[in-house]
Amino acid sequence: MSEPVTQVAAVEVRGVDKVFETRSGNVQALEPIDLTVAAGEFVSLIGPSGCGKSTLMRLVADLDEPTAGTVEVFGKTSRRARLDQEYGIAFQQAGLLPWRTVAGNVALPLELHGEASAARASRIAELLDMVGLADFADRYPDQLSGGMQQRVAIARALAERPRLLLMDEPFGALDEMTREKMQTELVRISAETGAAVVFVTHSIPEAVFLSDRVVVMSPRPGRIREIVAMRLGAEAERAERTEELREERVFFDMVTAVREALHGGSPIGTGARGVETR
Amino acid sequence: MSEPVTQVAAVEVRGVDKVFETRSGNVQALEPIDLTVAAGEFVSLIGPSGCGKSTLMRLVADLDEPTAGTVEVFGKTSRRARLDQEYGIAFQQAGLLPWRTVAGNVALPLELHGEASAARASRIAELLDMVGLADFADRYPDQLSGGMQQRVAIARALAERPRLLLMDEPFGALDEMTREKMQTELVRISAETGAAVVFVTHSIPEAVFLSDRVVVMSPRPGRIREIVAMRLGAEAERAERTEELREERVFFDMVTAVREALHGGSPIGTGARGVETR
Amino acid sequence: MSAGAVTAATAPGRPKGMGPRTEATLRIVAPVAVGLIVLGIWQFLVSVVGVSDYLLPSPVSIIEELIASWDSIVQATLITGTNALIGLVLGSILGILLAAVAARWRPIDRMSAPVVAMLAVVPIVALAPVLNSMFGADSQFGRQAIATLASFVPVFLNTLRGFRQTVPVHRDLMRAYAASSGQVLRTLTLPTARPFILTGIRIASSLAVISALVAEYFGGPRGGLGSLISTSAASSQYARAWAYVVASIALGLVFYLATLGLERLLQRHTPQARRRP
Amino acid sequence: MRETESARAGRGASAASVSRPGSRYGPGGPTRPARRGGRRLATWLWGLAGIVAIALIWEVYKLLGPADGVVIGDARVLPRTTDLAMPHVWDMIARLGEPVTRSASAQPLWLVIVLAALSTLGIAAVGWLVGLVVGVGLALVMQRWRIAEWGLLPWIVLSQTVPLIAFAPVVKSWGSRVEIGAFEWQDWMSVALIASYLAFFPIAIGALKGLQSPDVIHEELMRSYAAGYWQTLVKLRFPAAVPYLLPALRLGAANAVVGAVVAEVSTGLQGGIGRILIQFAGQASGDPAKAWGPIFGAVVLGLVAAGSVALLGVILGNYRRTEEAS
Amino acid sequence: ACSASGDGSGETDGGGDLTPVKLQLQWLPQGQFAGYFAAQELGYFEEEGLEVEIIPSGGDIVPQDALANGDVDYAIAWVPKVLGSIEQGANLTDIAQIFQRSGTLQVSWADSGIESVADFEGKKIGSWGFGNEWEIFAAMAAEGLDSTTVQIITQDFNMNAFLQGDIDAAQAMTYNEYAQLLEAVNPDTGELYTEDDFNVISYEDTEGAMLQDAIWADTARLESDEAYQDTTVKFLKAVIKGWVYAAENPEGASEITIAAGSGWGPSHELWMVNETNKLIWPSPDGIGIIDEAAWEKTVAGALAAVNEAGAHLITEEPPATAWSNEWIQQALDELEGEDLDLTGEGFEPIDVTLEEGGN
Ligand SMILES: Nc1ncnc2c1ncn2[C@@H]1O[C@H](COP(=O)(O)OP(=O)(O)OP(=O)(O)O)[C@@H](O)[C@H]1O
Ligand SMILES: Nc1ncnc2c1ncn2[C@@H]1O[C@H](COP(=O)(O)OP(=O)(O)OP(=O)(O)O)[C@@H](O)[C@H]1O
Ligand SMILES: Cc1ncc(C[n+]2csc(CCO)c2C)c(N)n1
Ligand SMILES: [Mg+2]
Ligand SMILES: [Mg+2]
Repeated sequence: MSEPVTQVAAVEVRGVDKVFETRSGNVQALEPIDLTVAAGEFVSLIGPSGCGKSTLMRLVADLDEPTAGTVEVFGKTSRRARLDQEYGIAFQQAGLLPWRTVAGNVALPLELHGEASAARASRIAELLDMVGLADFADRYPDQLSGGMQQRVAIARALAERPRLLLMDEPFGALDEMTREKMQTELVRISAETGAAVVFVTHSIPEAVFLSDRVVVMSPRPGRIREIVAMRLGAEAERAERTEELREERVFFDMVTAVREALHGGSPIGTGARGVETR
Repeated sequence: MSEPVTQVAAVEVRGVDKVFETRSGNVQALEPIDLTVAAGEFVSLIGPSGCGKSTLMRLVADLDEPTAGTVEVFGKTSRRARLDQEYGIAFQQAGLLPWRTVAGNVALPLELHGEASAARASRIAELLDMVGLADFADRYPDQLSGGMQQRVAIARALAERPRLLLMDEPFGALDEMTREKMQTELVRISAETGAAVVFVTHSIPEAVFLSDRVVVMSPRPGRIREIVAMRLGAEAERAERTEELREERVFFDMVTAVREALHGGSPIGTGARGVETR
Repeated sequence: MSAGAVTAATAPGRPKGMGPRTEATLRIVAPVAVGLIVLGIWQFLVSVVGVSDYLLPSPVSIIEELIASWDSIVQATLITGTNALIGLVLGSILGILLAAVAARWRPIDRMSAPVVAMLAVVPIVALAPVLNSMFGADSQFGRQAIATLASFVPVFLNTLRGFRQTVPVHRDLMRAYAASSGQVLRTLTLPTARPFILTGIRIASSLAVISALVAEYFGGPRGGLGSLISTSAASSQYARAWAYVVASIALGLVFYLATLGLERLLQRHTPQARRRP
Repeated sequence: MRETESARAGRGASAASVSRPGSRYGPGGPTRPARRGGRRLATWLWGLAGIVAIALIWEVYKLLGPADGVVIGDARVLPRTTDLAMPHVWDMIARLGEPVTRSASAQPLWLVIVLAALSTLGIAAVGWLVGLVVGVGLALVMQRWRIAEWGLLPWIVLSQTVPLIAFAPVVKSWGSRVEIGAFEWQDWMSVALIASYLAFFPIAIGALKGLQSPDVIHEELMRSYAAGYWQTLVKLRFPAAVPYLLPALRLGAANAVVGAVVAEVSTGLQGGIGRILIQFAGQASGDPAKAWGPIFGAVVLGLVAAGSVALLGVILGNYRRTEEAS
Repeated sequence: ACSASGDGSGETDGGGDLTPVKLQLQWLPQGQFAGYFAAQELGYFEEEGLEVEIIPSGGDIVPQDALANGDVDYAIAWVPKVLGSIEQGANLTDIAQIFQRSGTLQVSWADSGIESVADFEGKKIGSWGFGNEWEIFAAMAAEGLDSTTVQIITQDFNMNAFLQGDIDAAQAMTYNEYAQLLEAVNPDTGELYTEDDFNVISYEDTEGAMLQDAIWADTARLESDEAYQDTTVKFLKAVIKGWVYAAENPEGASEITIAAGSGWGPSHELWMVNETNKLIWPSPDGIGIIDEAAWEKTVAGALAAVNEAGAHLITEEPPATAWSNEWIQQALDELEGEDLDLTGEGFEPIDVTLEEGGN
């Protein structure tokens, strides 16, 4: 929101690969990946289940370490960036602490980093206002709907005004109608804050609606198959992505473009009866 | 599959309403509803969360009783139809018994209804073949992916060759790509068996892709707002709905039609910051 | 919960850089090492520091005593073990049956709640003398009754919980299949409750042994581990008393492992946490 | 059992929990207080009915059953019905109102039992506290270092198969040697120590489970906040452990009482319920009803101890929200 | 706990610091120990410059071990049990044999036909265990009976097992369990049982008789610790005075015991004091003097006894240090001048009527 948009890339992934050691042998989750996310840019990762979207995001967040390659966040190592709280993160499950109120949950990162209590209170009010939950500050997560919980999680991720937001299928557990509403909210919020976003999703329309660029990944071992730039982004400011867009021709075209990138040239027909990819 | 398609309606819902008595007062889940599903017809129910889709389906299945009105299934009371096993049913959660193998799960209804063991075995083989899981008969549910589990649940629902299939968001828990695959499968299977289907979903593209008619319901108390007939159904035989359809103009048009029915004339804009409808 | 499930759920907690093989080894080595260290310190205290062997016999002298009175130890272990086994079996059966009844009829559930709560807190020492009076001091039945009561409580509570674990989707399914209540019990309720029942039985197993043993302190035929521990201790034969204690620990361990094994055997296909392929 | 399935909460599980019907965000709390009060009363009444039913069964069996009980083969499967074996319910109750002995200074039996129970309660409470400290301490160590869990947990489980009663005299004897400055080991401390031996076990197991219970997602959230071990402990692990700790503490309280009574019997400590338990058991031949008094006392004591911990659960209600929701 | 090593200033008449002393009883407070409570209550210990703490024991406390471990200064215990402990390594000395006779009975129903130890064969014989069973085995050994020829049933704290027929012959102390029988209601008559209802075998009349309540002291300290020696004599003097008081004032001693925490009713307590007196008095050589013949008989019995698990109580003669009349004699001598009946010549038991329930 207030941070000046610097020219250094928000995320710089270079030659990162990841191998998990398991009881049944090694799993190559990612093959060397290169990806740059500019400051303020909205990038979605899409791909079949198990292709390594979450893994890639976790490497950026320094929740896991790459087997090879480097990850930089705003020019720092990912570890440094984590310690400096350069990013905010949200997962598919809202992951609210059930014993804390809405306000308490949003306050958590601020508390942990020793924010003074007065500053905290005003920041929380601001955040809850931003996600439209000002009236629910004293509710407990179990008293909220799924969509409201996710909004709290997003507010929490934004609490420390990060310049980068990492979101792993944050709307995956919501029903489609709530989901569309949340997408619209997210567009507004990310425009307001000016943060870069790395957004993992399974939904093509979602990726299309939200992103400046959509990174399409191939099945395991995860590679980047194609990066589809959204013409939407070029034509219109992100904040202007409204509900009407969803019914426009250009939207369907982009959806089709991503669909085809995803199916990667292979015939789309009913592969049928086959085993799932995961 | 082998049943002759009779002329009596598969489902006949007349003036059905439903009030739940709860501790905090009565909840009017459905306002009087009328709906007829023809034999062999594929009808989707769509509507915001809490609008009573599941409730309506449960009334048809005689898992709950209507407060008023009547439900007939193939001309019988819903209770009689349940006792006669006139329908097969599948839920959002596959609801497999975790201690039974894939084959054991599919066998469950047959066992319960005293099917002889030899006949059972051949029927199970047939069903697993139909859902493409012939090689997984001895696996346990926890060894399957979500999509495979749902296929087992569908095979189970089909076990007794019902002329009516009730499905409550059967693909709700799957990721979008698996989901599309399952939709294609379901189109094939329902064409093969010729069963009528009542299909609850949140997803407009899903409803559009699958259905002959889409029943759009309004928020609580649930009413039928509009029934959108799919021109797709008129133009093409259901079995011919292929992947390509998803990228065709007519598909997007139908999606838009249902979207608009769903939003029910109210301005689509960013209602934003408001409380969820449920 | 089975240890296996714990591992699966908390696998990420495995110390960094430790392979699965190392983990398997350490899981065995670590407890053995702890045991050896304790034994070592004990022996050191007795033989080097010189804590009187009279009060705290050294591990070595206990082992000697174990060998010396092997026959009578086996005899005593069998007596106590039989009582505990009978108690465990009876208590488990009673617990499961009563839980089934309580799960079926709400009034029974609500009425049994305080009674079970009371049974859960009654000290065996309090009950032993009156049970001996009620059932006769000349048979093992009083002890078996105590072991039964002790086993009953965890089995009942866990089973009752297990009977309540059926998920709505399964119940709906059964109703959709027009399944009879017997069929529901057989195909749904019992299998769902099984892990809970088995957990209850496992918890009960140690309790059964310890209560059968403690009950021997309070009357009845002699010959079991409890009475021999007390007799040996009363005549200051502490090494022998400890040998009987060791036997009773072993007995408790056998019961625990047997029920754990039973659990593993019957639960081979319990869904584990979904492991990534 | 269950938590393992939800630990990795697949999309299915989480979606299910989100769309579960119910008054999750209705006004106020989950249920209205008046209703809740009414239900609590009903619970008590049913419970009372259960106890009355037991008393009735007792009396009916006593009336109809053979004096020497029902013997099948060698085993007496149903008890004797003599006054010696099964005193009348009303005799047991009436006895509570009478003085302990004919001695002029004798207090009524119930008062003696209450005083003894209070004394035992105090000792058990100390034992419980020690058990709490030790149990939670062990759990912390085991949670922090997996190797410690592997090394210690089997022994902790094994420790409960040790016939504690065999050690009461040893504990008492060792204790009597402890004398540090003005501090002198008292006999009641031996009893409290034995009580803590029984109490620590469920607490250690429950606390370990609880400390390990936070979802992976919450642990990673803390990591993403660069929160240290202690911060994670205070903000995440302890709160998340509450639903596991409470039943463990309740069990621990019941165990502490049982342990205290056993140890009192064993060491002959004066003043507690264990002491009058053996004393009155010795008088049961001539005064059968009297022996039941301390038994009831011990049961009530256990219930009071467990109940006080349940009270703790009410205070910590906010930490149990997930528990109530499921 | 090693507190008797006072600074020696604890003179008899010196009103200064009292020497702390711990005495371990072998059971809960009751008339069996009336003399000690009397000495306490009547200030006899204090007069000797001692501050005595009387420690009762419970189910599992072994008094001689508490003494051997140095937890206490003196302990009351049965001779055969301590002989076993001595063989295991305890270093203890019997310094005063308070009970001159065995008070153990084996009680059976009058019509049971069990009239002597020889009749035990094949019967269910009750015993408390905890080392109280050696007299039975010794008596049986004298009759040529092996301990495996009977079924030993552990009695709990009361006589119900006997009253309900689980046991053919129950172990009973004259002063306690026998009274419990006489306090119980006979369901056939609605009245209390009477002595006529029972056959009573007294071990005193058998080869199995063993010496019971004795005061034990730490042998090593007796040899080397002068303060302890001094305290021992003073302690014994006070104890003697206590027991003499109990002999002459059973009612008073009974009340003192009740006040000291015995849970028994007045009639039972009085019975117990009275019966205990009968085990002590008369003491021809003076109270507490160990009769060598009785000692030898105890040792012989202990050597002969084998329990049902095949274990021996002792396998060899106890050391000479196991008993000594030195201290009790000195105490008796010092009390000589005072007007005390130290031999119980004039002792007359009283008649006690037991009431229902021992209350
Ligand atoms: N901790 C782990 N140990 C072993 N294998 C792992 C681990 N985490 C992920 N994997 C494997 O790495 C691959 C990529 O997993 P990842 O979770 O990144 O996929 P994803 O694209 O996020 O899938 P989804 O869409 O289902 O969330 C998968 O095959 C997975 O099984
Ligand atoms: N057993 C019940 N008791 C009380 N209220 C109920 C019950 N079942 C459903 N309801 C209420 O009835 C309404 C309709 O619920 P229903 O489950 O049919 O909605 P739905 O359209 O299936 O929603 P979703 O899309 O979330 O599955 C909701 O408001 C719900 O809270
Ligand atoms: C359970 C039990 N019962 C009896 C005794 C032994 N005991 C100690 S004093 C005494 C005399 C009668 O009261 C007896 C028999 C014991 N130690 N434990
Ligand atoms: Mg993922
Ligand atoms: Mg629904």
